Amino acid sequence: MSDYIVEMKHITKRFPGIVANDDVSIGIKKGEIFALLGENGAGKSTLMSILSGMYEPDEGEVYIRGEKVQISSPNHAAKLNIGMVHQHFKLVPDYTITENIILGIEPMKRFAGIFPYVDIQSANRKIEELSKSFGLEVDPKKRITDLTVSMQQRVEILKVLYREAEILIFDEPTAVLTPQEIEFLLDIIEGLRQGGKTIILITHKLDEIKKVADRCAVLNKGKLIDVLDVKETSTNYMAQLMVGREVSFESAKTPAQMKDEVLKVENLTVKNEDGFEVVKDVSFSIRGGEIFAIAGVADNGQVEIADAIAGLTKVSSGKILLNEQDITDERIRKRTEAGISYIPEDRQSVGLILDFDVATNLALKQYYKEPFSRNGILNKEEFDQFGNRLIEKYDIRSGQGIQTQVRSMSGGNQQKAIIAREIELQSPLMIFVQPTRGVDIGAIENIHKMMIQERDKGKAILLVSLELDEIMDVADTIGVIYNGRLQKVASSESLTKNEVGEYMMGAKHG
Amino acid sequence: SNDSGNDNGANTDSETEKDGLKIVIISSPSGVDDRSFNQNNYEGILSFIEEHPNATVKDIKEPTGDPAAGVQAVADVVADYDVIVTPGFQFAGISQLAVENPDKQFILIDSHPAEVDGQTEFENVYAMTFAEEESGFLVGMAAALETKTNKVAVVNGIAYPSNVNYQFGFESGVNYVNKVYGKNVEIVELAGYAGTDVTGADVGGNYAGDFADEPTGKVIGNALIEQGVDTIFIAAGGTGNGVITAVKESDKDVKIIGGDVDQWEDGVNGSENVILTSALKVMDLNVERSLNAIVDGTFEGANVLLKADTDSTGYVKEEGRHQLSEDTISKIDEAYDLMQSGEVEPASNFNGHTPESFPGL
Amino acid sequence: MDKDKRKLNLSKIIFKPIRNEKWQPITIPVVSIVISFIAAAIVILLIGKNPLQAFYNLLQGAGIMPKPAYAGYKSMLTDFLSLLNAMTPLVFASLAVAVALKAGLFNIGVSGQMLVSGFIATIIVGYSGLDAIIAKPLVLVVGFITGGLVGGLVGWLKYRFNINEVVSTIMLNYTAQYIISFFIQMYYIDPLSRQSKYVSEEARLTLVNVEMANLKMDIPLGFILAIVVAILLKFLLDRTVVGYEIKAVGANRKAAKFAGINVGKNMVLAMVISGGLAGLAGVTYYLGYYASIQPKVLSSMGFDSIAVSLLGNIHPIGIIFSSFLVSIIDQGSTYMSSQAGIRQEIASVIIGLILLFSACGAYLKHKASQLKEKNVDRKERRS
Amino acid sequence: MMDTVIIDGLSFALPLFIIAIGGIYSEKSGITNLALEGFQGFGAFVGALSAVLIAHTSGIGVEHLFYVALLFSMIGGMMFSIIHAVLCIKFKADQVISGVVINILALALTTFLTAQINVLVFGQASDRFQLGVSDRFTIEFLANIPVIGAAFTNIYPFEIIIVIIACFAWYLLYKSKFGMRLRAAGENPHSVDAAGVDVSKVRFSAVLISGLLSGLGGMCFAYSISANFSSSIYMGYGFLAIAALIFGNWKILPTLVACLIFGFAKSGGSAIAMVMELPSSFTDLFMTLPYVLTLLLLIFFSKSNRAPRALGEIYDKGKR
Ligand SMILES: Nc1ncnc2c1ncn2[C@@H]1O[C@H](COP(=O)(O)OP(=O)(O)OP(=O)(O)O)[C@@H](O)[C@H]1O
Ligand SMILES: Nc1ncnc2c1ncn2[C@@H]1O[C@H](COP(=O)(O)OP(=O)(O)OP(=O)(O)O)[C@@H](O)[C@H]1O
Ligand SMILES: [Mg+2]
Ligand SMILES: [Mg+2]
Repeated sequence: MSDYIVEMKHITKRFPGIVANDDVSIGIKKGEIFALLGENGAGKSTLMSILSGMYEPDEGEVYIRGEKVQISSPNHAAKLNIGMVHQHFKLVPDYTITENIILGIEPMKRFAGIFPYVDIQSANRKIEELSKSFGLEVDPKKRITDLTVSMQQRVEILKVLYREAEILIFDEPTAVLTPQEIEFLLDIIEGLRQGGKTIILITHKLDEIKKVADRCAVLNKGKLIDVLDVKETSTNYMAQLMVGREVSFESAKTPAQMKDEVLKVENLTVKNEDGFEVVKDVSFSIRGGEIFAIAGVADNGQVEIADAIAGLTKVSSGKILLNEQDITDERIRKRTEAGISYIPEDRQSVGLILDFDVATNLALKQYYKEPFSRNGILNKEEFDQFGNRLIEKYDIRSGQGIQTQVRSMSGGNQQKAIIAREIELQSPLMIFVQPTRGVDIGAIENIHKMMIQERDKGKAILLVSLELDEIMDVADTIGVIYNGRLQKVASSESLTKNEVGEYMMGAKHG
Repeated sequence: SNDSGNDNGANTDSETEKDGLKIVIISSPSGVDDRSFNQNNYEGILSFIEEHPNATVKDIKEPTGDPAAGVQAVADVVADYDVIVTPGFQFAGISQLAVENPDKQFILIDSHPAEVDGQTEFENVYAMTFAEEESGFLVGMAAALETKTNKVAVVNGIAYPSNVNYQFGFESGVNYVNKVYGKNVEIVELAGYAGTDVTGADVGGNYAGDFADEPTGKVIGNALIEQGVDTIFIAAGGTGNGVITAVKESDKDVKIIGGDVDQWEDGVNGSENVILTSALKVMDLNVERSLNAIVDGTFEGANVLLKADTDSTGYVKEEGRHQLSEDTISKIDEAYDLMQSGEVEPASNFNGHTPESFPGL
Repeated sequence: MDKDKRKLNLSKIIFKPIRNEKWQPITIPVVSIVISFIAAAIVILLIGKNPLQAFYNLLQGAGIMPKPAYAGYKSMLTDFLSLLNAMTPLVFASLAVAVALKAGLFNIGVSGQMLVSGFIATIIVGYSGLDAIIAKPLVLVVGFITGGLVGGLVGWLKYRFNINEVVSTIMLNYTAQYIISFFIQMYYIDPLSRQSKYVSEEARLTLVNVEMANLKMDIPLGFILAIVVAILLKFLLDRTVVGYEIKAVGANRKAAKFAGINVGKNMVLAMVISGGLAGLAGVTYYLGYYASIQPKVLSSMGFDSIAVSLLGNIHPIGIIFSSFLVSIIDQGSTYMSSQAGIRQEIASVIIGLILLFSACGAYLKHKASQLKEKNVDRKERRS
Repeated sequence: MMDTVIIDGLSFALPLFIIAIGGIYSEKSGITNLALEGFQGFGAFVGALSAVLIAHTSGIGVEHLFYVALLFSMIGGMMFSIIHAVLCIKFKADQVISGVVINILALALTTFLTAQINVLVFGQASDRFQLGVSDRFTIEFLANIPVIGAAFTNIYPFEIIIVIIACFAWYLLYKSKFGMRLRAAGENPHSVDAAGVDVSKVRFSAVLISGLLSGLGGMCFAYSISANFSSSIYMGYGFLAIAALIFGNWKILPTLVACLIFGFAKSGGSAIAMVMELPSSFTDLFMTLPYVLTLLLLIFFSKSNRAPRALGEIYDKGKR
């Protein structure tokens, strides 16, 4: 028994309208990498939040190193050497890396022997050392707002390491990373384990589990299905267990039937708030029935291209034509009506109004049109019917149907709601930015299917993704971006994954 | 301090004796403990009750200071009392209620009742106003006689008639001293604070433009002190407190003359006091008089202007509450007699005289 | 153990009525009000008076309960009408706060907007000598437009220059107060009342001293309008495209922009509506309840309405009820002061307490749901 | 003339500044604070009451109790701010409503208690507590410098105290670990929570500090304006302080600038009125100077203003 460093027994946790964890028991051995697998909303994050002191379970017991504990706060968890790297980073945007890391355990010094002050200098030094020793180089004096997502994640990891955690929980750490970064992170995790740490890894990606994990627990709708030995299990079986049915990994993609040009981007240049050119002289076009994917390492301007097309960012020069109509300076609403659907990267703060219910969110792009409203008066029945239809059609799971506050839905289901809404617009051009980020494989499969379906209906699709596999799977044409410039545009058959990777790193020019 | 006397709630003792008057005083937002105008009236009632222990008084504060709200407050409670005392111009509109409630008696202080259907006097309203210019005159003399720098000033709120009366009276008093006793006292007026009276005429003086703006009062006070003024008469309501503060903070020897009521307490400054004397409107006495008239059955509605002849105007010369010299007091009292007899008639806003030329100068 | 049980019982009493989520928008304020009256009763007991009598006096003074004696030409009806008269501007003002809040804006300048509209309506219509048929509607129109312009200015400053509306409204409050005071003192002063000259009867939104059945009553014409406007506003917010957009902008500006909603336009629009409603509050206040303007005084209604609006759950119909409650206390307080000998300030303390406890509505809700969960647990364990 | 503008301007700006710093503390921690007006009034009430009570019982002249009054005003402001803290943090009340209500309560309670205490304790009806005026002093060798010398002329002792406390407040907010946590709590409370720091405690302390500093500011106003406590202390300066801190982008130094602009525009307005020699009715127009000026300045300076990210949000662990 005592070879378990963490034991959770009969854990039950309820939220209004839902049992997030239902009598879950798991044990984790010291020094292993233990994976948690499950669909969106299966209860993975909740279970780990209990372990890290964010929530208290309604029922059940937790044992750490054989001792029964009631982890009442993250602080308490930290004392038990448990640290969690949250998927949604808990960072103070305006603070430097150092300030974020030392928050709560600030090293002090005295000024003139009287006034204690936070000793940033020595903390900076210590963090620089720490980051080097784990291969996580960062510049401690940089502000979080200036960091890429993967850098922010490093900060989260450093935070945990700085607190000398022995048990590290990673909640979907790879969802936001590029393939290279993922490789790198997995190496780090492996390294941590070799350094004697115990790792719990939540992820939707089976190959990652296969690659690093020793054992894997599968959750479904709050219940523990099984704990598997990863070495002896096929990814197919894991996926089946998790989704409860067979999952096909091959996208059933037929060759593209390309039609007329829908989108034409000419010499597009975009500046960010600081006046820095983030998109430089980019030109490409997408035809009906084509999936055009922009591949690239995060923050190379791909999101800005998508934003510029959708009207969320101002264009500083260049032209955007939709069905031969110049929309470069149109308002967002005009563009939507001219035929653009957009699934934004930031689903919580851009894609949804979290305090509104599902029905209202699903109508967010159409409320002002018939049949949703007539002469400025809303038709509530239409909202409800539409909402119910979409919930059904796209399998959006929520506690209280169309009346559920979106805030209380799991991230994956929030994403489904956005995709449902945007597909229903029936726009000739659909822009997907990171559509499968943080979504379980069952749902990924669905989203890909839907994208291809839409393509086959003759839609032009622009996909921005950091997942190279995804791009290779679904794209008909790939444009690789590096440093704001399109390095290469070619049909997906003509490129190998490796080549794309090289273009992405700027190592190869087209 | 809501109850006084032996009151247990006005509606409890249904059978009142003949002199067991139920009195209510309804005051403006500053309340009957404002150590000033309202309190003076309230004290009149209290001393009446001392003589007539069966009478009761209730004080009610109208919190907005708006005339319409004041009248509404009176309307809310008029049914429950015999006598309604309302100090202040806000209550001019009670005449309407007086007409509607002929069995109630109203005592209105410092204002005339508003016109109702062409009628301006009411048989159940005793409205008293005071000849502010007389009190102003007396303290103007005091200032002129006591000043060492030969610079004095008056600070007012807004140039409404009552304030202009005080101002003109004060200036008349100074001029009177200059003429009669051969002094050369200057009345200092700050440019930028001249008043415009209700007819639009420029009346000069130092008007803060507000009755409750202590900071501005202080600014004016400081400016006057800087000009060398050593005696300041304040007839400016709450704004006057700012002037007092300026004087107290100053390291110069400056004195204040209070207005409306005896402001001695306000002048305490450590072991000293900055109050020279105060100009009085004798309201307490007159309120008590009218209450007595009600008991005696001699009460009659009227709009009266009370003057020195009824001891209704004056200044503080009570031992220990002023810092005037014997000589000053006797000089003022001489003039007071002349005023009582009508020989001296200081200028007021509308009596046609000016501070530079008035009967008796 | 015993104490625990008692605690549980007590919380049962408090939380049982508010467990049904559907009714919570109503039950929670009601429970908070009950709690606050209990607290107010304790305060009154502490100063040695009888709280029941005091509350009864409040109701009497407000014309909800009969007084033992009435002055000439007065009755419970006239008292009640004057309650409605006083309540009318408060309803408008609170609606003004609510609309802005829905758009995520905090209109702290309601009293300034009231003052400006009241003043402009006074000098344009109040002194014009127009016939009642024209004057009264014109007052409303002028009031709404003026307030709307001031509100719109605030919205525009926010949108165009990112000037926080709290700051701009505070600044505008002071500016309006001084400038209008200047004009009143210079051109429109009535030396007797020391306020602006009275507006004509024709322009006044309250019919004063209407004689009927030997009573003289003040009939607030604006009251009906206030109720209608509240209902319209409810409709506007819940059932129209404009309302949808305003709420979306209030809930998440970024998402609203993404959805193609013109954020700037809607912020300005919400402030125009809010200011316009404040304008209606202004005219029903300065040309209705009163007939003139006190120079250099901002009505305290601007702040009261914030609290009233939140007490009414930022819901137009809720606001009618919360204004009613607060007006009762306001209006009844003079009579309470007279009858029970409780100082006027205590009425403010009571209002403060009510608002204080209703501010804790979210907590009650939270507690209630916690309790519910526990009950579910217990039941499940039993079965 | 210039001297008066500087002297009066400073004595107005500094109390405003210290109240605004209080506001910064509270709002930086994430708690909206409209209650500053109430805090400063209640603080001044307690300060003045303590001074008159001590004078009454000990026989010490009330004019010698200046520092006692300042001390107690801080305690009083802090005590009163507990209400806001408890409501907003423990009872998860709407912070705006709580602030507004506290202002209503402060005015009602202090007016009521002042009258009641005057009668019951001092046996004399009065609506105010009369204090002695504050000393003023001049730092001779600095006062002789042209123009700026005025800043060292006729200073109230509280101005020095405010400057010292403001420096300390700056240090505490930006250099200490408490300040670091406090600011983080207003930006992203989840980060603070995840770091094992009790968000509620941090915010609670922040609100108490705002009460303490506001109380002090209120007392200074009471001294500089009329040397007594009465309900006229509620002149809206608490709201002005809020405006100043927003103008100052929730940062201490820019807020000082905002307060100085207010102060000098206010005293400058009076000076201009005097120089222009217009009738007193026109003073009203000059009184608008600070407010109009602020609005104009904001047009140029508020582009980059940003409230603390978590300001006004009720912190709930579960919610993100
Ligand atoms: N604080 C909360 N309040 C209400 N419901 C919650 C809360 N936290 C989680 N839930 C619900 O509990 C369920 C389990 O959520 P959890 O986040 O643990 O799932 P997950 O397995 O992490 O999903 P995902 O793969 O999307 O991250 C979901 O339905 C979610 O909506
Ligand atoms: N206060 C809340 N009320 C209801 N649901 C909540 C609440 N807070 C969080 N949730 C839901 O519970 C889940 C727990 O959050 P977690 O940190 O695991 O994010 P997540 O589900 O992994 O997000 P994503 O899938 O977007 O990556 C989320 O799905 C979130 O939507
Ligand atoms: Mg999760
Ligand atoms: Mg997730």
